[in-house]
Amino acid sequence: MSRIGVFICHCGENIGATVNCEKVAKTIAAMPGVALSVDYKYMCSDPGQNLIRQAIKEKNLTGVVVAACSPRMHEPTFRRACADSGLNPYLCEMANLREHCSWVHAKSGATTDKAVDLVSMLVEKVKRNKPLHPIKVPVTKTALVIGGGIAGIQASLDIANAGQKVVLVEREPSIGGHMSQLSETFPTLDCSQCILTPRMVEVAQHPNITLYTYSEIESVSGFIGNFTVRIRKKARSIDEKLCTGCGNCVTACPIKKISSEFNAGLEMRSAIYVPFPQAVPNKPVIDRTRCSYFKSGKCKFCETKCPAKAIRFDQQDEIVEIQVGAIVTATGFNVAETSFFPEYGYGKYKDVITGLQFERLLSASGPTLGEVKRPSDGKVPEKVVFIACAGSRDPAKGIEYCSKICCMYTAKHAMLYKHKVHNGEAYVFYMDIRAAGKGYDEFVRRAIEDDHVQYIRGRVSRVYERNGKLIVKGADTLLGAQQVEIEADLVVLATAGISNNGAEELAQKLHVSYDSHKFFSEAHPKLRPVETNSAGIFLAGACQAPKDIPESVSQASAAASKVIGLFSQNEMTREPVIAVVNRTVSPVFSTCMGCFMCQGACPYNAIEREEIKTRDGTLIKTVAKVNPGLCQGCGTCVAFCRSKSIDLQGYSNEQVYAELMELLS
Amino acid sequence: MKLGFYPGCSLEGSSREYAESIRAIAPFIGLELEEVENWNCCGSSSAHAMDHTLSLALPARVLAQAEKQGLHDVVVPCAACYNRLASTQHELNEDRKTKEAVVSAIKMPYAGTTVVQNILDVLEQSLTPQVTANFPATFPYKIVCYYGCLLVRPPKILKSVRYEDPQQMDNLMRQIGATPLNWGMKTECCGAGLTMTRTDIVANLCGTILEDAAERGAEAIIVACPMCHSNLDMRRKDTERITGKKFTIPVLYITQAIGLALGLSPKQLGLQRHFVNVALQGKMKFQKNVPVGATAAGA
Amino acid sequence: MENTFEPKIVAFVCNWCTYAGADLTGTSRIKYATNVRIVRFPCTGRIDYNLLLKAFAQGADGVIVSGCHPNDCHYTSGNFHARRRWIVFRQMMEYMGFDMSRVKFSWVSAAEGAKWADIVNTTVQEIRDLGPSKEYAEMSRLGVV
Amino acid sequence: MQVLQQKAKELLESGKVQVVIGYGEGTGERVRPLFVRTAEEVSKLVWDDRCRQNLAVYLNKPEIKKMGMPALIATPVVVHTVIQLIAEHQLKVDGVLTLVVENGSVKELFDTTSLEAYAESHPVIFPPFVKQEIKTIAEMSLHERFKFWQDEFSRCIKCYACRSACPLCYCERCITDNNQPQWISSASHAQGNFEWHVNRAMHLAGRCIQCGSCTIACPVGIPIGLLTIEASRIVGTEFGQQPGLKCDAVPAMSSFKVEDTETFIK
Amino acid sequence: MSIQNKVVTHENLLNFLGEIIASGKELYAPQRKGLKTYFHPLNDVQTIVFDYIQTTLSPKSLLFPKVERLLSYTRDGKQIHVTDSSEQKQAPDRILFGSRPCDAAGLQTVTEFFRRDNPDAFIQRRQNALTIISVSCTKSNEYCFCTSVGISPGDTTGSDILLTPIENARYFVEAVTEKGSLLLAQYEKYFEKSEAITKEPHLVKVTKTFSSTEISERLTGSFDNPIWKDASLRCIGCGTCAYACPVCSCFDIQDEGTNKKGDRLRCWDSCGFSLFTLHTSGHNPRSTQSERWRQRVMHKFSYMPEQSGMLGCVGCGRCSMSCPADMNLKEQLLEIAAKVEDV
Repeated sequence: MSRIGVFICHCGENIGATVNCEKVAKTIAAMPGVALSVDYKYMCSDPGQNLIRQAIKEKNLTGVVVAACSPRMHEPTFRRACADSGLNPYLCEMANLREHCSWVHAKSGATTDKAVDLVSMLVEKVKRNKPLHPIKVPVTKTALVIGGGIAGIQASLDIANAGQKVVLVEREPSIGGHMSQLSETFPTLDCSQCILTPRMVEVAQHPNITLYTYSEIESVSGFIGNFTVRIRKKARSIDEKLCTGCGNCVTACPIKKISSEFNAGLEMRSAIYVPFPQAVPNKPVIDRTRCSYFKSGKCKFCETKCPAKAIRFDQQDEIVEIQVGAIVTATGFNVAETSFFPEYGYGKYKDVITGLQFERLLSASGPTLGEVKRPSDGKVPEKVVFIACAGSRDPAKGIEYCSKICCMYTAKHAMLYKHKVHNGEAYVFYMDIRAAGKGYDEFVRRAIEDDHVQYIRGRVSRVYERNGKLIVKGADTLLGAQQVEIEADLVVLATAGISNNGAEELAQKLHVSYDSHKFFSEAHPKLRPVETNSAGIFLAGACQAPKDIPESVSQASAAASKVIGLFSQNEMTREPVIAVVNRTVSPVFSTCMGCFMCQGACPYNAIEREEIKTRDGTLIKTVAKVNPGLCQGCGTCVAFCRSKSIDLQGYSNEQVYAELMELLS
Repeated sequence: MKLGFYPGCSLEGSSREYAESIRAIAPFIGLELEEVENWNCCGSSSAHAMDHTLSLALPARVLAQAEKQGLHDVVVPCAACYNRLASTQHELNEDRKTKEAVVSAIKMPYAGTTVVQNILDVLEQSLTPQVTANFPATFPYKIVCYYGCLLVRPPKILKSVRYEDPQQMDNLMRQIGATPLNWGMKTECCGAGLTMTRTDIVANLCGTILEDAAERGAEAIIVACPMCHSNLDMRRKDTERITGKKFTIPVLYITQAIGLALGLSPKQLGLQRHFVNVALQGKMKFQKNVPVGATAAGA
Repeated sequence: MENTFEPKIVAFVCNWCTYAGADLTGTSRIKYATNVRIVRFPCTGRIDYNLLLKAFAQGADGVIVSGCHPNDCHYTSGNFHARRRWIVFRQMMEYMGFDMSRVKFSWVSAAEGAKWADIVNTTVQEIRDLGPSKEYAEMSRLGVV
Repeated sequence: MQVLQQKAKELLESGKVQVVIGYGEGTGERVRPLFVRTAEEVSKLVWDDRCRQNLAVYLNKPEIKKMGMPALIATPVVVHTVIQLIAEHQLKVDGVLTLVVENGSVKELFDTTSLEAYAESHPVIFPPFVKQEIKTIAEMSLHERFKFWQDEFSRCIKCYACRSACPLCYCERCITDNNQPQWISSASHAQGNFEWHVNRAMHLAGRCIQCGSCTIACPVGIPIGLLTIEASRIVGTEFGQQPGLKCDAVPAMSSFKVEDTETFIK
Repeated sequence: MSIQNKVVTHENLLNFLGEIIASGKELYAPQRKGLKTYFHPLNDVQTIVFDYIQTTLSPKSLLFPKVERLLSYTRDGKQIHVTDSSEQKQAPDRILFGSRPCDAAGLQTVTEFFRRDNPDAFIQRRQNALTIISVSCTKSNEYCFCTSVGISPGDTTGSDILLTPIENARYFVEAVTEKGSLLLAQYEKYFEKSEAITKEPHLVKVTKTFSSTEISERLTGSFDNPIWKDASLRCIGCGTCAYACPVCSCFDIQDEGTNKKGDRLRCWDSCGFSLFTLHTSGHNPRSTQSERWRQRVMHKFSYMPEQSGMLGCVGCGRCSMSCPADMNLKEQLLEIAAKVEDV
């Protein structure tokens, strides 16, 4: 026979004003199984909670019902009080007499009757509660970071510095991401190489970080704390241990005509190349699609020239399988190509370039060693027109969002251009300047006032080439939409920030949801910005949406702190409100018939198949099994199951049925 | 290839030479044109300014007429008519209610099966390399192709590719020996309908186009739309008066250029109707004593 | 006071949206009829249609089923499964002659406190007009000698 | 008939199958399920339009499973049933050899493609009397329908012949046998009968192949097949999904489309 | 009291029954519903059906209903109030018309069955208030085998009055029991006196196919005989045969209720169900269908005769007629008689 303690709270006047608490306590006392039914002014106060603790000990209660405010408010408080005195916290339930009764009804008999009903409902439920214990899921204390840009680097360093193991996987031959392509960074104009390269070296040398560059994620399976990841280490055709990075092979390579991805197509590279001087690891890679040995079997110049004999033409891709406890996706973003814009010549004009290409022109290690020269004829442009919002905020082009960073880097480009070409004229066509960061607006004001960059508020309708000049036709809306025509030498488009190629395939491998622009979706935009709907997988940087370096770094540290939090204990504990498939003795073993409709319905892929075999291995039946690590306790499968073989702890069929019967009898 | 032919008002009026040149070159490039019987005005710009259903009913009646005649494909040389007919067909296919209203208005069965052909598409299909190979002459001039607006817009409905920098006319001209120049003004506005009410605007816009073409060294501007031709050619006096600049560059329909390459006489192509004298520097290389029309019969 | 019929109504609600919405109705002190008793579920996906049958067999006069708006579900798809289930159940019950106008379905988010009060009041009024649900409850006892 | 017997003989003798599940002569005019295991018994196999009971119900019976690889003589609806059972992981594709009689010859359906092709080309057609019954009920008012079904259910004795005859009702412990909580009163009073038939219809929504075995099996002649036909009609019209056509089909009721539309949720 | 012999014309019979209805007594008679006939309360004599062989379900439910309330309780606070339905004194008077001799014999067996050890008040009370007017069989079908189980188409056991249809639409009336003759006395006017008439010529000939005693002997040793496996291959384990049978009397007690009120119900149950013998431990002594089919046959033809001398079957053939898998009991019994050698 259950011995339940019922505690009716007055909540000062909030409940007592309209509900006759004494009458409720008296009526409930008569219920079978109720050992104690008292009312008290403030149940959540210390004396109130002590009342519960003493009652549990004195009356050795088997269940507690606290009739007070909303369980969303104080359920943890009262459950902790019960746990303190040895009663399993999940044997304590709350009846919501305040928000759902006293506050919303006038003082009347009906209100008190409703209160009695609500409390008796919970008493019947508690009679059928089972003691539950938080689920313990072992956690592998290694983190996987996908993407070696600044976000990936920051997250890896934070986690590694917290003493945990990290595996960093980067698709390109070197880490660094887009930041390594930048010249200087707003708003402080410190050179990106100076602040990034030390971090890259720190990653390469950090004892806790295993770095896989020129590698991709092949497959991800498992769940939070227990992911199995298979990484494809693409063959570099180099023996990394022997190679000293001397670079002879690069100079020897006869194939020079490959457009360099790092220099955004403004410069050529050879078939065997190191993406950029400060690359980490500073080892070359053979681009097998263009290397003539791989295409026609001839050449091998690099092999002859290599002093360390490190060239390995027969090297094969390698699949590495690792166990990780958490995954941070930091795969970054991309910028739209100029060919994306019909009105600016479909990418036909050489001197219409993207912001990233202009960065390479400004960069000291760039194709023009930092001097601003036109890609077409190498001349120093006298007039440069920067077009902001090229593609962004343009529903007709399918990109309705703002890419957030273009206003700032356009101002930077104009400022740096004026520093390098004093008598040059810089024009910026903009719609609105979005410089909301710390020191951002001052930076833009400096560009306008000190460096005399001409900001024209209006859109550019067309750019076309006329005898060597680029005619930029636009409008100046602040001068009454007057037509403006500038004969520019160079046009820089601040093109839209779009998702990185391959983002969709990676999201599908990780079972992470993504939006229509293929940016990864965060669990909650405001409250869980660095988590995803899949437990144990976190987001950092521009893979979630275009953002600048300060934000990417702070997101990276946030994601890292989530991982470090997860790894702080050996086992991860989770609310035991999960579904369980019943098990009985042989020969039935479980009433589940293995139709697996539940498996299809589970949004968290938490339902697996368990094969029940005899000792000699013959299969008896395949039944469903819930993975406690993944199940979030929504209960959809429980209402689905035709044979009622699966039940939800905390909201079991019996409890819910009893609540309803009590309400209506 | 048998095609329906819908001239529209301008090809019977101010741009008669466009129709004459089409009819002249048709047999040489394997086209057999059958005019749509008792066709009516396509409604052009005035109709849809006043009454939307009327602006749909007029072109719908033309299409219904073509269907009655069993013409599956109908070529519509004038860009404005082409735009009206294609847009109407598209809208009626999309919206069942309007279609019923229009069908009851024109009191004729309308299935919307006719394919409205753009003149450039037709020329592209018929001017195959084998056909142009035995053209008696060439059109060896540096030219710029001016597409205007209605030939390529709205891109979704007319399914036009590279609507900012079209290449169809350039390719056609290249096939008959011309050298099309890379030109930014292909789809720049010529002022279109403002020619009557705001001639000054048309003059300025056309002025920029003509000036840019001349500066590039183009010897002629090739067009495929009566409105573009009238603004660039017929308005030449006003353009020169208002801009204060002299422009001698001639404006030719693409069909006239093809006609010249076929060795047809300027008279047959209606060149004499132009306001700007088509005084090309006689570089036309003729293969001597080749009777006109003889080669085409063999094509 | 003429004894108006006071219907007995049960509400099956999801914890993350409608239950929180009802909490908001409370904190905003919006008054509504006392006839409804709320039963809490983690998600609308957890609400079993058999509960509806049992409620009416035990003499309930009306039932409200409410949960998160589409795409709001805390568990991403619980409400979609529930919607599909109710589409079939509703038509099935009407095919068997059960008057489904006594069952109200709604989406109430955690921010729609006023909407919850409004749903309760209108439902109570509608069920009061329909009168007590005698037909099904009486039917339930037939057949026992 | 002979063609079928010949095929059964071949299969048994070649050892390809160990038992042929078909129809044999029964009492009076009736036919009864027959389990032929030796070549001699094939002569007892019968095949004519009296053979309507869905024999797929025997595929999961332990006694039959022990016999080894079965061949199942199938009417079109039985082929749909086999596909649906495969889709619900109750049957392996190579766990049964389905035999269909098509214009005088016997075809073996042994893999997903042959099964699905046959199912695609043989949709379910209701016998005229069923169409008539569907029509009469559709024309009834809500109250008349309640009266009609209450009257029919009053004869139900909860013998569960409908459940046992249905190949898709394969649960070892049915929801009716679940007593904590007792979702469906097991007594056959009006409430117990109503709750049972609602649950049977809901459990077969989007799964029922409409083979009519339940109506045939009901000893007191309640037209219960109409309930599952209606349930599948609702799923068909609302979600456009038909059971028994694809071996890898995702059951309609355990999936959803974001764009499912309804008018009653305010 | 010697059996008084009477004769009644068909027309008078209907008036007799009509008057009983008019007197307010409940009268159950066979009536048509779709293709099947059922015992249903009669309110218009025209709806009585005469040309049937057996009704779909047996009249057993008049004594042993499919759902019966044994007791009900209500609770108010700590107070619990129980009303025991068995203390109800009188059951309403009821008359069953149109039962066949095998049905009547079946009712007799059920009454005997519930009278053993501690008699069942419910069944006993209903039996006292029930008057059974049976009609002998003039037709039979391939399912009937009453003669093989010691009953005949004109048997009077279990009936209060037995009518045997004779020529020109008249019935030969035998008042078998005191209750029967009392009823006849009440409605004297409809019945004319007549001397004894031999019934045989009017009755249908049902050939005796096996001897039940021989079957019982054969069965005693055949518990582990393999024939049960093949015999029950096609049985799908539903409860139709048990519920249609006039003799089957197994029942299950179901408590339905909440904290405040509830009932204890007695409902039919069938040994054919797989969960009939499931133990709470999970063990099921009769887990396969062949064991359950064996239990059904052995109980009726071996265990009952041993324990109470009564056969558990009256040969009405309802179980075979309503079985979805055509498990023909007569055929099975003949097989047993043939295959199982003598003990």
